[in-house]
Amino acid sequence: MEWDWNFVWEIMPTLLQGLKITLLATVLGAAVATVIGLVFAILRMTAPKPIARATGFVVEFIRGTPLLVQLYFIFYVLPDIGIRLPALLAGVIGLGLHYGTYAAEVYRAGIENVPRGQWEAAKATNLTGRQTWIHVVLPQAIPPMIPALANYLIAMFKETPLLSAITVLELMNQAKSVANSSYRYIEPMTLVGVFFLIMSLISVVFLRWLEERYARVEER
Amino acid sequence: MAAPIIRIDNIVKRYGPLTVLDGLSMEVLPGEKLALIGPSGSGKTTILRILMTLETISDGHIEVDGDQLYHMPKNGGLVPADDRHLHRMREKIGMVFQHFNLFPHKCVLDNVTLAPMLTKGVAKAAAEKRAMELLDMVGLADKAKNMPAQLSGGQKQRVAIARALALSPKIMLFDEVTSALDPELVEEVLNVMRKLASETDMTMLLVTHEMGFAHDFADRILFFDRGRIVEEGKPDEIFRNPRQERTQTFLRKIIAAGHRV
Amino acid sequence: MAAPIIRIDNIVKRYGPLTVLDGLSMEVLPGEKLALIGPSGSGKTTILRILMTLETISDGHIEVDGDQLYHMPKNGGLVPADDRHLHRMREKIGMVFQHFNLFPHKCVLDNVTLAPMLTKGVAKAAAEKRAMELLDMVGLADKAKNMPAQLSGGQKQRVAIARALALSPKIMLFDEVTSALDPELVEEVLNVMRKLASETDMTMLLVTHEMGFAHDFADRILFFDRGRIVEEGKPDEIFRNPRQERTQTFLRKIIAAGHRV
Amino acid sequence: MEHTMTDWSGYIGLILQGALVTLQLTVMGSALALVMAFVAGLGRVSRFIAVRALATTYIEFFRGTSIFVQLFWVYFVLPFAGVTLSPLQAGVLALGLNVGAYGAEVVRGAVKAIGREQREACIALNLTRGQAMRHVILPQALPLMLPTFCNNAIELLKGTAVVSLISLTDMTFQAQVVRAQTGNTLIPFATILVLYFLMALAISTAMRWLERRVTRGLDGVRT
Amino acid sequence: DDGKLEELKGQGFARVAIANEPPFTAVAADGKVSGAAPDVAREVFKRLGVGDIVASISEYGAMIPGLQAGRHDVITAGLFMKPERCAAVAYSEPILCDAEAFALKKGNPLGLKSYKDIADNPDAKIGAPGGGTEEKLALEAGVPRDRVIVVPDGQSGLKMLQDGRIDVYSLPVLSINDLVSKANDPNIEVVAPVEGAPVYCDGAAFRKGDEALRDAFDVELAKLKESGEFAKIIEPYGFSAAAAMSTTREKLCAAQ
Ligand SMILES: Nc1ncnc2c1ncn2[C@@H]1O[C@H](COP(=O)(O)OP(=O)(O)OP(=O)(O)O)[C@@H](O)[C@H]1O
Ligand SMILES: Nc1ncnc2c1ncn2[C@@H]1O[C@H](COP(=O)(O)OP(=O)(O)OP(=O)(O)O)[C@@H](O)[C@H]1O
Ligand SMILES: [Mg+2]
Ligand SMILES: [Mg+2]
Repeated sequence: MEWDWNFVWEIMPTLLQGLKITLLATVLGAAVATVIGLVFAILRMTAPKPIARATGFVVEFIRGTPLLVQLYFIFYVLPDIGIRLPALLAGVIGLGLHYGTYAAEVYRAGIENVPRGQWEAAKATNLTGRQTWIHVVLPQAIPPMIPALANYLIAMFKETPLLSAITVLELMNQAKSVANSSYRYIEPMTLVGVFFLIMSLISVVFLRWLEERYARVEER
Repeated sequence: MAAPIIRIDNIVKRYGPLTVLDGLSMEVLPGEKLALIGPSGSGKTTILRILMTLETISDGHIEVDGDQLYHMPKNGGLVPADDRHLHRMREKIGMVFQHFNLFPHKCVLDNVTLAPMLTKGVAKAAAEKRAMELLDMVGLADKAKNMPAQLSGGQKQRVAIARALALSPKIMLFDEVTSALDPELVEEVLNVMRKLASETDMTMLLVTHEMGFAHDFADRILFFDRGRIVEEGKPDEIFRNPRQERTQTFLRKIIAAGHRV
Repeated sequence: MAAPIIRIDNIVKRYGPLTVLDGLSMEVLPGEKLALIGPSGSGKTTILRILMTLETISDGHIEVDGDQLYHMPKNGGLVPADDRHLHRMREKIGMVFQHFNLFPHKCVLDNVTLAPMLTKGVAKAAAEKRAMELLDMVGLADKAKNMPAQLSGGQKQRVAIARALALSPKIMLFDEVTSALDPELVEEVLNVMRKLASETDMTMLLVTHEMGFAHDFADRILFFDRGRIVEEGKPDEIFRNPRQERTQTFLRKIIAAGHRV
Repeated sequence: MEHTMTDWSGYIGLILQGALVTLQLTVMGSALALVMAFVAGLGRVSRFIAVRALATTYIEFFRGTSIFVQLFWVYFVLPFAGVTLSPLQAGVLALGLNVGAYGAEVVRGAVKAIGREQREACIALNLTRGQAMRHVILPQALPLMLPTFCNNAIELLKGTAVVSLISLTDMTFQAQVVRAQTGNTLIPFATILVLYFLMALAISTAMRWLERRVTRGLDGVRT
Repeated sequence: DDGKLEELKGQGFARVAIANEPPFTAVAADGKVSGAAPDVAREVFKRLGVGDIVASISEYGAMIPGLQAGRHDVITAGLFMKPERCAAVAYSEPILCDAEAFALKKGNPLGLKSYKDIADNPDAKIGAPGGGTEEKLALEAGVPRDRVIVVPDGQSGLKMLQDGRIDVYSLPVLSINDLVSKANDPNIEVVAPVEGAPVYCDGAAFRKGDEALRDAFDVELAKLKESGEFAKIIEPYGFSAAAAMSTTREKLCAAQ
């Protein structure tokens, strides 16, 4: 099989269409993960014991099982109990839930990394619990989290091909569809690899920048 | 003689199996300057942290300025204090830590104004005016807009003192406030504390390994060992004629290590 | 008079735009005990680190025991030293750090025997015998099987000294070896160093803020400021009659902070 | 659905066969990943620029392109270059190389985290770089790596689900087969969810045990 | 030359790609692979002197690349012959023939009888396997891409139909019948055959270059057809032997 540049230009628009959906799913998934992660983290750290433990179990369960199977579940099993989500929405929820469990760990680590002395200084200056969170802990906890969260954003981006299992026409699915109807596989699949590599190299630069920007908070 | 401002009655502090304070009692008079000295691990920090309500106590009672610290009256009896009670009691007490614990994301001025504005509802302008006075007092008025990371250790600690003073507590607790500092920077902090001791009638409790400073600063010295007060008295008594053997050994070692008394 | 064992010739050390050592020259005689004192940031640590080849130098030459440290002869000229040359030169020098830097995953005995066994191929039994002698010398023979985490700071530092001695270097460098210790523990380390100074003819360079100890320990004191040697002389001269204004101010501050001279 | 007497015990047996394949992939993939993690991770901190560049290229390439594309290449494109691997080999290779790239960063991070002070102590004791790495740095870095390695192993376990792309009869694939044959979605998928979770649990339990072993004696050093 | 056949004889088995789609393929609870396509392949190979087949289930999309990459020796999966495919692989003579069918909601609310009907109804969404014949037929009839949903497998397609995510699910008649009978859902009905859609036949697909093996296969296949064995194998699964025997590769590959 030989590489055919004409074919490459022919399929480019279709693949770019797929890339658009991939990016959309990533952005929406990230938004869901950010919020759900915070909910998980707060439940685990502050809720009454039984709820905290139950949340812990759910988080561990989601983290321990493949996203692919979870997507099947959301898309094909949930309708049995009357929840019928459009494919993209189901995908976004799946991604969000799965990566939310990772985000929760980042939040927890970020908050635990605020030195105990800061909590104590807040107490010694008689701040209330709420004031301590808002004025002392979160402003210090969030910036160092940002690179780690961005890391998961990139990981999520690379897992979007799973959405093809639930009929979302993202990049990988478009490529497969193109390949199937033309019986040429190497070009579309290689292009997908190249797209991923380009996006990921861009994001590496972006990450370095984030890390530098936010790692300096302490020394400022 | 005035009534004690702090009355510690038979308190016990345990960490798991380890008993750190074992039925400790002591009293502090209003305006008194007290130095707590003793070997490492003897419980000096613990007693300050308990007074600042950073720990809980396993047993006993503490009265601060006429009110119970860890308890509050209810239906004629005493019950464990709730958050509101603790919050009210903490108004009377301020603390300066060994590692400063400044808020690194806020400038010097904001470090000092944050608590008055949030806990006492002081207006921003008033809080900043008072903060500038205090920063001036500790010699750092020109650093008001700096971030803590831009300061030397000694400067940080002076800001921390100003921050604690901004709430005008009746009692100030100092836990080894110079021991994380380069030797050259120790003096600037001690100077601020000398000024504070001579110019205000605040009650002060000081934990230190600077025997010379303890001697000059304190009205009374408490020597701790293994969670108990082994010996107490005026500085001259303790340093020149310690009665207890434990105190003698401790002081001998400290002196041999090159500290002036 | 014997030839110098260390000859530092006009070295320059820069960190980016910052020049830390600016054309420093000095000589050390075999067996000499030298104390380096001076304010924070003056370059004391830097010079020790350079001698230990933990840094590179920006310019200048250093001769140790007759050989160039950072250069080696090649084709009649001098070229930058390669790893093998540095490896050979490091045999002559040992260093003890402020934070001990023991290997936390190895027991005390293994900490001491590791380097002799690996770098000199000493047999295990012989290395252990020598290690036990050294541990005995620093008073820790009974802790040989303990892990570093189970030791106090003073004990850790004594192990670190034994570890450095195990390689029998001609020159020992000590960088503020007591300043990370609780005051009570300082003395046990200084005692070991006193013994070392009096019993061996090793050349020793000591950076310290313990003026009293520097006075007793050193044959000669170098006072550093901003990367230069401002003043040098016998301990009594420096401490009793410092000629330079900078030295006087420094010593005054240190003394005010409660250190004995 | 009740009209056929579905032989569930038989179909669950099929899923268990798939579980065995998943297990094989996980174990062998982890082994390869571990080797690659150390090779590339130490390569990243090498003082030779060529070695560093090689390691960096490997890491960025495998972290950058998606595992799907990598599997596709290993399975469908590599044969054109004359390398034909069995599905299991292809799966192990792709997963191992992919996860190894992530592991390499863990190794590098842990080695770096064993701070300057320990390195300097090694120089002062005149150890060579190799000796320092082997006797001082790695033994301390290992406990730091383990928790992340545990996560990576679980990621790899989950990644095995995508090998159904290359017709490897892993657990997810078998569940699909059972689903097609029985017309039932819930039972096969619920079964494999539980199985995956149990395997993940086994990995983290084993890692915790290992962690306790390698950190013995270090207690109280790292705060 | 017969190198490939000798090679298969030597190793004693042929590697066959099959689909996860009854009744073309069936997997028993004990894991044994049967179904019309593998059964025929097994029998022909046996006669060729290749003792057994090793069947591996594959996605439709992965079959041809797998064949090209030498992962399988042959595909027997209901991969219908079409001119473009004939260009990509070397087909045997026809084996399994089937028309296209629709599964849709009881009463066919949108009145869909052909791919053209779907194209004309802007609300109608069709599900079909990615890269399959049905997807292509729908696209060729003018159904826009965003109304042709690529469905990973039969059960998923049926489920999506039941859940109202698609209005039509299109597969060969026998596949649809098998799916619908397994689902036993009174709300689903079948339209078969689809109007205007041709009858398609699959063949065993070999790699380009393995024509010798393909020819040998054809010889034994023809004998099998003649003896009546062929009908015995495929008719229990619902396929018509007569249909396969009434057409040829040449016709099917030329058809447009
Ligand atoms: N959070 C804790 N958990 C367990 N033990 C603790 C804790 N905090 C303190 N301790 C123990 O309590 C004892 C007293 O500690 P404390 O910090 O009060 O001593 P100290 O007199 O301040 O010593 P130093 O001079 O070293 O600061 C010590 O044995 C210490 O190990
Ligand atoms: N790695 C480095 N990068 C940049 N600057 C450095 C570095 N190490 C040291 N310096 C700077 O070099 C100067 C000299 O430092 P050095 O540690 O030698 O001082 P010192 O005399 O040992 O001080 P101290 O008494 O505080 O230990 C300081 O200004 C310091 O900030
Ligand atoms: Mg203390
Ligand atoms: Mg220094």
